[in-house]
Amino acid sequence: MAIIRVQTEDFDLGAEYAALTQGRSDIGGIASFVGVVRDTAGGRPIVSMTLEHYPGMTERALSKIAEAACARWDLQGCTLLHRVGELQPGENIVLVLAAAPHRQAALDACAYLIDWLKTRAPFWKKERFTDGTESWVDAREADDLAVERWGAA
Amino acid sequence: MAIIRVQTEDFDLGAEYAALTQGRSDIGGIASFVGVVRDTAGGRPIVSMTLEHYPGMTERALSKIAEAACARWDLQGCTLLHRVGELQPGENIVLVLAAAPHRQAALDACAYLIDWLKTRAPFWKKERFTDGTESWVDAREADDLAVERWGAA
Amino acid sequence: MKVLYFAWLRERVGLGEEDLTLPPDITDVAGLVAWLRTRSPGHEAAFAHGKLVRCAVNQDFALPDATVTDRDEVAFFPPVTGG
Amino acid sequence: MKVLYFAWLRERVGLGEEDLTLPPDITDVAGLVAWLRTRSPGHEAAFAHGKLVRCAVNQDFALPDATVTDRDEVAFFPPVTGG
Repeated sequence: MAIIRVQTEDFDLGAEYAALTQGRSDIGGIASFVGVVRDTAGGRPIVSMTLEHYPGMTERALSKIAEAACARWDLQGCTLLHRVGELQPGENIVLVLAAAPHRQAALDACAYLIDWLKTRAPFWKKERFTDGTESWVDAREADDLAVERWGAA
Repeated sequence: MAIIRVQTEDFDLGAEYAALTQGRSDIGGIASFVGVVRDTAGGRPIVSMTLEHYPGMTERALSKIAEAACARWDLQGCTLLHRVGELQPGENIVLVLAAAPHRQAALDACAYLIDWLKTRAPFWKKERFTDGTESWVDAREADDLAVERWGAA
Repeated sequence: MKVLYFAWLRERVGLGEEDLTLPPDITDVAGLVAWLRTRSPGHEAAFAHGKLVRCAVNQDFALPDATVTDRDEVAFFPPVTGG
Repeated sequence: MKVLYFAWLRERVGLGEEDLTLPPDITDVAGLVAWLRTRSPGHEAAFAHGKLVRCAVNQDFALPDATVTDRDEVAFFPPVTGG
């Protein structure tokens, strides 16, 4: 039921929305979130952000969290796409789509999935700044708190 | 900053997403919600749902709620589209998009706007059932509660 | 005065909109409703369930004691059900 | 045994992956780490901040006392930062 992909290529929100909903008339609402590379990090302008993942383990982790969301909310389908490699400001990073008969389930599942993806998913990020320096991003407290709102870790 | 439209024509999520985000590299996330006509209402199969609005007042009310959301959260833009007229199951009804530097603002604003649109917006709905009967939809308690979660009415 | 009806009020009145000259002794929404009810059995049926009728004067929600004048746009409709 | 390194561990070790024969006296993650640290200054630098190193055995998160065998895939990486 879940579509999971980790890829270097870009994705298209409209196309993924169509793939999830096409030919169905039992869906009441589809919530989505697209995460994009911002042009600054901690107030400093960046050139790019490079995402690294653990091929195999990352996809498994994404599948498990999608299953957990489907078990917790009454979903009719969900899509989790995540890009890896070097991305410039303005480029898409991550897409979540959640379809459900009722809007609250779609909204809650989407928020849950993106909170998890942005904090607990097996990715590592390196930021390259305009001054030529680069650094790996540390795990962030504020994001961990966001996940904790959902109960299970 | 907000794009507001009440229209009989369909809308395209991908096109609206592009219009909101094009040429920007300061956006961190875009949350969206699409509401769709379901093929049943209260367990009974429907043929169509007809939406009526108060031209002028409805657009003003949508503009005001979009302004309220922009004032409450740090948004970089939002889009509220709502269709009127007779819609078949599977057809789009409503679209919300909210763009922000940080994902929580985008997610919260999107949820707030769709809760308001689905409960407080000046629309009236009539359902036509497969057995030939039709009836106006009553204001719903559960939805009012959803709006109350946000504090202001 | 322009009076608008929506949803089942429109169906019961049999009109979406009417242009009326407000009698000079009518100064608020409650008075306007009492007068409209006398215009036809459809009007009477539309306003029979007063608890379910909402009003807007010049596109702002209005209570029964809100002032109305002959230059206003007044709309009557059921509680909104959202989209 | 296949050992994988990610992010700054990969950069410090200088390798993303190595195929090793596990010495028979090593049976858990802690023992594996102690042995890997002796392999090069890069390995030593990678594991110097043990608090910041996470491990997975066969793609499941594993603690220092987790069992490892020569047929396992063991990965070391910093705390995940999400996408």
